Amino acid sequence: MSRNLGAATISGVFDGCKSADRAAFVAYLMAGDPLPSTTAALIRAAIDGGADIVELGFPYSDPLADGPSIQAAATRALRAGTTFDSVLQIARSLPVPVPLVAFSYFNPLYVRGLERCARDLHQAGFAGAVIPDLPPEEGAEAVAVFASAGLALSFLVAPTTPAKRLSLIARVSTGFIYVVSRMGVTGSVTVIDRGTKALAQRLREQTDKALAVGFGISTPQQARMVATFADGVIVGSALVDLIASSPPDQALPAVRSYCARLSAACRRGADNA
Amino acid sequence: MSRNLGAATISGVFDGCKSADRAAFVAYLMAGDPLPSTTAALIRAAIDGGADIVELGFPYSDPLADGPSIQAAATRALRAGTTFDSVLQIARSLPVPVPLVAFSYFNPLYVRGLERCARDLHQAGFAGAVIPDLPPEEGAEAVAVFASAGLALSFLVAPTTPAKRLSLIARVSTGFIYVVSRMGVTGSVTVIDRGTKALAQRLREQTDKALAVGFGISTPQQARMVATFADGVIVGSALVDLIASSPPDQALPAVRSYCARLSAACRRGADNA
Amino acid sequence: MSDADEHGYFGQFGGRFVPEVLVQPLQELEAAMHAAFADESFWSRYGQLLRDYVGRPSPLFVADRLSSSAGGATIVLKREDCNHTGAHKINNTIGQGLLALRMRKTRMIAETGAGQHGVATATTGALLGIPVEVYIGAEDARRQSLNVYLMKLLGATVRVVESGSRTLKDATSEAFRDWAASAGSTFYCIGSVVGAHPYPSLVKRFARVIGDEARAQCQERLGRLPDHVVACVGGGSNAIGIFAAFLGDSQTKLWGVEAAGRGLDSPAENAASLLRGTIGVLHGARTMVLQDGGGQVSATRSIAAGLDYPAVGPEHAHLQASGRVTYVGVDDRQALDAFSELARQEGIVPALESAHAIAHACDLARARPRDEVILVSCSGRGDKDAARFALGEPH
Amino acid sequence: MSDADEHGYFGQFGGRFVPEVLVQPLQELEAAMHAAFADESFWSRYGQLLRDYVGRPSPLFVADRLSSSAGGATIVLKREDCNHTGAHKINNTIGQGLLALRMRKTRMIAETGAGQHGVATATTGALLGIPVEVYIGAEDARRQSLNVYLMKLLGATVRVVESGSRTLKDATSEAFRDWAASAGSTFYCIGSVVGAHPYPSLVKRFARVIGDEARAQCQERLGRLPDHVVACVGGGSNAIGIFAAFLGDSQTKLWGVEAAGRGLDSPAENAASLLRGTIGVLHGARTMVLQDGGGQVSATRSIAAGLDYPAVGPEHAHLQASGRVTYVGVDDRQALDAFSELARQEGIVPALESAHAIAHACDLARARPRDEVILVSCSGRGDKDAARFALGEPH
Ligand SMILES: Cc1ncc(COP(=O)(O)O)c(C=O)c1O
Ligand SMILES: Cc1ncc(COP(=O)(O)O)c(C=O)c1O
Repeated sequence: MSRNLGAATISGVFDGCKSADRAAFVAYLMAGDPLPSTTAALIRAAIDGGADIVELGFPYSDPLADGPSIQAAATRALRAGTTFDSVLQIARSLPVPVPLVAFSYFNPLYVRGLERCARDLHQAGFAGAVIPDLPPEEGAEAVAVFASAGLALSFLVAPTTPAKRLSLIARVSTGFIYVVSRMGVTGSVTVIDRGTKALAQRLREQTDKALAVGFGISTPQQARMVATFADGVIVGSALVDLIASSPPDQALPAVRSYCARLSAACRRGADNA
Repeated sequence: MSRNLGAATISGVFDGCKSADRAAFVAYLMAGDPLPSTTAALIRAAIDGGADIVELGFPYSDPLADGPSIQAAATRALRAGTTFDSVLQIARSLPVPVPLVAFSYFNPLYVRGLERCARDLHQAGFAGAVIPDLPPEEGAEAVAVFASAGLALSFLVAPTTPAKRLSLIARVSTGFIYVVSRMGVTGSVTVIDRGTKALAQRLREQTDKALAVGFGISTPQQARMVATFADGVIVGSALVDLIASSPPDQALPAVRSYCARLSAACRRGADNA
Repeated sequence: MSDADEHGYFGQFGGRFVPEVLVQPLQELEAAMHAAFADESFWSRYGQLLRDYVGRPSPLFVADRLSSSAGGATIVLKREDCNHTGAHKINNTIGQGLLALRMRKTRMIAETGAGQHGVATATTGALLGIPVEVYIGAEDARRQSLNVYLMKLLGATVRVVESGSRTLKDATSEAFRDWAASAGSTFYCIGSVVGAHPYPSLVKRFARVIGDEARAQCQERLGRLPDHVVACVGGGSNAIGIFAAFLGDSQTKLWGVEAAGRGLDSPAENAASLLRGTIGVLHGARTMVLQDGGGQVSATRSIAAGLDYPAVGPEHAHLQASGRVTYVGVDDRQALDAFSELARQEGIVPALESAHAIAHACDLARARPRDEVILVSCSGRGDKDAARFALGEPH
Repeated sequence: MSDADEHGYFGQFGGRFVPEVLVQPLQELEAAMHAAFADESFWSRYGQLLRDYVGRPSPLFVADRLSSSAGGATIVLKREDCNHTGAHKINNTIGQGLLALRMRKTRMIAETGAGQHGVATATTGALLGIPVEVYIGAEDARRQSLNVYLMKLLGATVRVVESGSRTLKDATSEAFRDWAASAGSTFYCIGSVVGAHPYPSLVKRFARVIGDEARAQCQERLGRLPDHVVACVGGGSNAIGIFAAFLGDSQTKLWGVEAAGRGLDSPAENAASLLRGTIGVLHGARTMVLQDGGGQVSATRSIAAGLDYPAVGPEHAHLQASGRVTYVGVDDRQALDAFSELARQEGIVPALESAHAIAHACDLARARPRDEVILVSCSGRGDKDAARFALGEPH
């Protein structure tokens, strides 16, 4: 594990946040949405706003785990001609290295070949990956391949995940564990499921790895609440919607200021009650 | 039989024609077509043209034995408000008595009551009736009722009528026997069926009653041919079509001259070969 | 039992009131019918096709949810809707088709209203290799465009009738006219227990498989006979077919359901020949006819094209007169409600014709205890009607 | 035999590639499936509904006229078109519906393409009293308006999917998304032998009544097994259902027919996943997928909406790899020809899906002697397609 540079990078970010008494803020962006050429600047805006980690979505034709916002973003990105290679190109084009996590469905990885993918992601500067439709039972090969390429591979846990599988997932995940905050697909909700905290606590009994909570978080209030019990707060659909609804020339400042508010909400100090 | 005045009247006409070496010309008209008020004049025109007998059709909603010409005429007559009573009225309104034969489907007679019908027809001046959908097997009551009202009742024979039924029909018919010249329904044809002559001859072996041939005859040539072996020539659809296609003010002369040509064709002398 | 006498009469109803040209063809048909009925090989071929082609026996289904929702007696459906082509009509057309082959006829004609009999005849013609022509009123052709398409697809020639009211009665007249001219080579495959003798007896014989099966199934599955048997009545073939097996069971009450259209008391807006007709003669038989005082046949109306006919098979007129069967009316609205109700409660979309019977069965069930059994002839499926409504026809 | 291993693999195909939220629901389903399969009372209720409601056994019909017209071997049809709702799909939905009841689920969801599975699920929901929601692509909803109407009539809620290619694949994704959020109360009734383990095994178990019956019928009626078995392959359920009984009969050749659309060599204009796809993962299973080099799933096209799917059940991928089944393509034109040919020769209007199998059977028959027997799965009736064409859709 110590040889996994990507996992170390990601753990380092979570450790740093912990020391600062805050949760890490993970911003999800769809690569290529609206255009491959706009993504790098949006990533920078998120980082400027305070994102600790950027999860970069690889657009896919059949995103089973995503709600309408991210589905639509993927459709826009694919229509704009975004490919696996163009996402790699975006990552490589970032001026300074930022902690990047690839978010891709399994099929594009499988078809490209897992070894080749791991190598390419690593070379493009990714620290790790999330594959939302790959449960650990099907993930043995991916675990091995990504580890030996020096990439973290985070699996997901869900409210329904039974205890036995919680420990399996805790064991095989590297970098962080993705805690799905509710049954269903990505997309903003008004209330974060009350069970999420209990789920994180159950998981905490099994592992010291970082726990990042996602699916449905869109407001600073929600982020603040989640930050009280999780190591990381992941925001995706809300950010994707914000980009889609902003006039082109206002997307960057909008992303920056939205991320700043979310990042601030991740602080746990008394000033943030 | 001698007490059946209607049958005697009709036989008288056929006898008279026979003496004159001609076939009787029977003209069929649809009562009430196009209007109840025009029918009397059309009957007079047919008689003026030389019709020896007029068959007057009672319009019926479902004329199973009729082709499109007479169906359409019935529809026009019914739309114009023609009823059983108005046909009786037309018959009564004729200034001089002419040999009239009622042509009606069974249902209107049945619903009105056979006894009442026979009485009414007789009083209106009809000499007899043809009921195209009443075979003799179902006709026992009608035979008795019409006979006692002094009305002839003519049954039909068809090319398919087996020998046994030919003699039955010959026996029960009064006035004349209606020889259907072909399989099918009323309507003009280009060629009169070759079997018709043989059918008339088979029938002739069974009876001395007058044989009138109908269904399909429309030209003087056809009438001339039929006149060589039959006692009467019945023309219906062609006359109905002529009325339907004539401008209102020309229907009467058209009917008169058409009947004159047909009547002339019924002569059998050497002058008519 | 109430079979026709040798002249084709059921009591005072029936007979053979046809133009002379049709007498000999009807006699020929009658003789061929008797010969076929006495021939075991005819029935074995018929039975084989009913099993391997039509899919008989049709199921007997205890409609538990419908019964509960009606709130009373147990409703049991005889599922003629499961037959190939979707209605009971095929039992008849296959029988007549085999008879046509025996008689060496080279062409079949038929009339149709809802199109179900037309489709069944076209189907039978394709199966047996006999060219088919189907007469359909222009008004019905418009309402039943799916069935018109199917008939053509099955290779039949469709003749659209523009005369009269342009519905079933006119199509029937036109078929008789065709037959008058073609009987030597042509078999007229009539679609119900109507017309001149021997048609009501012929069609009945092929329809009674419905009742024979249902009676045996009731005994086997329920261990008893039904207390009530309910069927819709257009010409009356599915009703005669199911009633036939129960006529001798005096404890079993029989119900025929006529189309009350927009109301039994709206003249020319219903098709209830038995309830609102008078004795007359139509299409060769003395029977109950919707007609005016002058014997002109009335216009009719029902949402169910297959019931939209101004007369009824003569045996029904007799069963009404004798009191053995009780006839009632169900109107368009009630039939539509039953159509949706059966769909929602049991997942069975009935033909609108059959929905008339369902509606009455639910009415009967309401007032009666759960251990009474009401057997209903579900004479056909409603895809043809759904197709109309899916196209936006109001209902 | 080729049942799935304990991880849901048929050889290298199958598995369970799903978001974590769906793992537990699939495990729960798998456990319930095994329990139900081991419970005699489950099978007795299932068998009773298949008999009394669906109308099974479906007939086995020797298509003499079609065989003669094809000019060769004897074509025999397994008549799933005679089932209630008109296709083989109901065998599966009733099985899954009973399982949903056992699992005390209070809602069923389904995806549909042609609408046949949606109608079958809506029907089952009505029968068993389970509320149903059906996902259908907007493009398919337009093409299959009759079935959309029927689903609503049957009480189901129809959810029109506007995402992606707006066809079956997107409706399936949407159903999975619904289930991810609702699995506690909701049973996802999938329509073919596709999806994550245990669905391919579950659906197969309910589909195999087709082959079990057909094999017994062949032996009883023909005194022998068929030389060939032919079925169309969309997701592959009717094909697996009929093949299952014959996999062990090594003399019997098995043929799966894919939709070649406008041609096997026109990319995105066919739906031949086995013939033109590559290995991928879609809807939870590793199988053959029509996709581009980057793993994006391709658009597909077939005149038969029920075959218009870019993947195929994993067991078919395995049967192709093992060589036990030969897969071929039939294009739109050939399917349409077979659609009319079967209608005209036998009076049976097949679903366009089934017409693909008929077309290949006729091809096979042509070159072979009369005493060879070709058994074809006639998986459904064509009324839904006739309704489209009757409305004037070009074909
Ligand atoms: C399904 C169905 N039921 C009933 C009828 C009425 O006919 P009958 O009264 O002869 O059974 C029809 C006629 O088309 C029909 O299609
Ligand atoms: C009649 C019919 N046959 C075949 C299919 C294809 O499905 P499968 O390959 O699962 O049998 C469908 C799908 O809707 C169908 O409706």
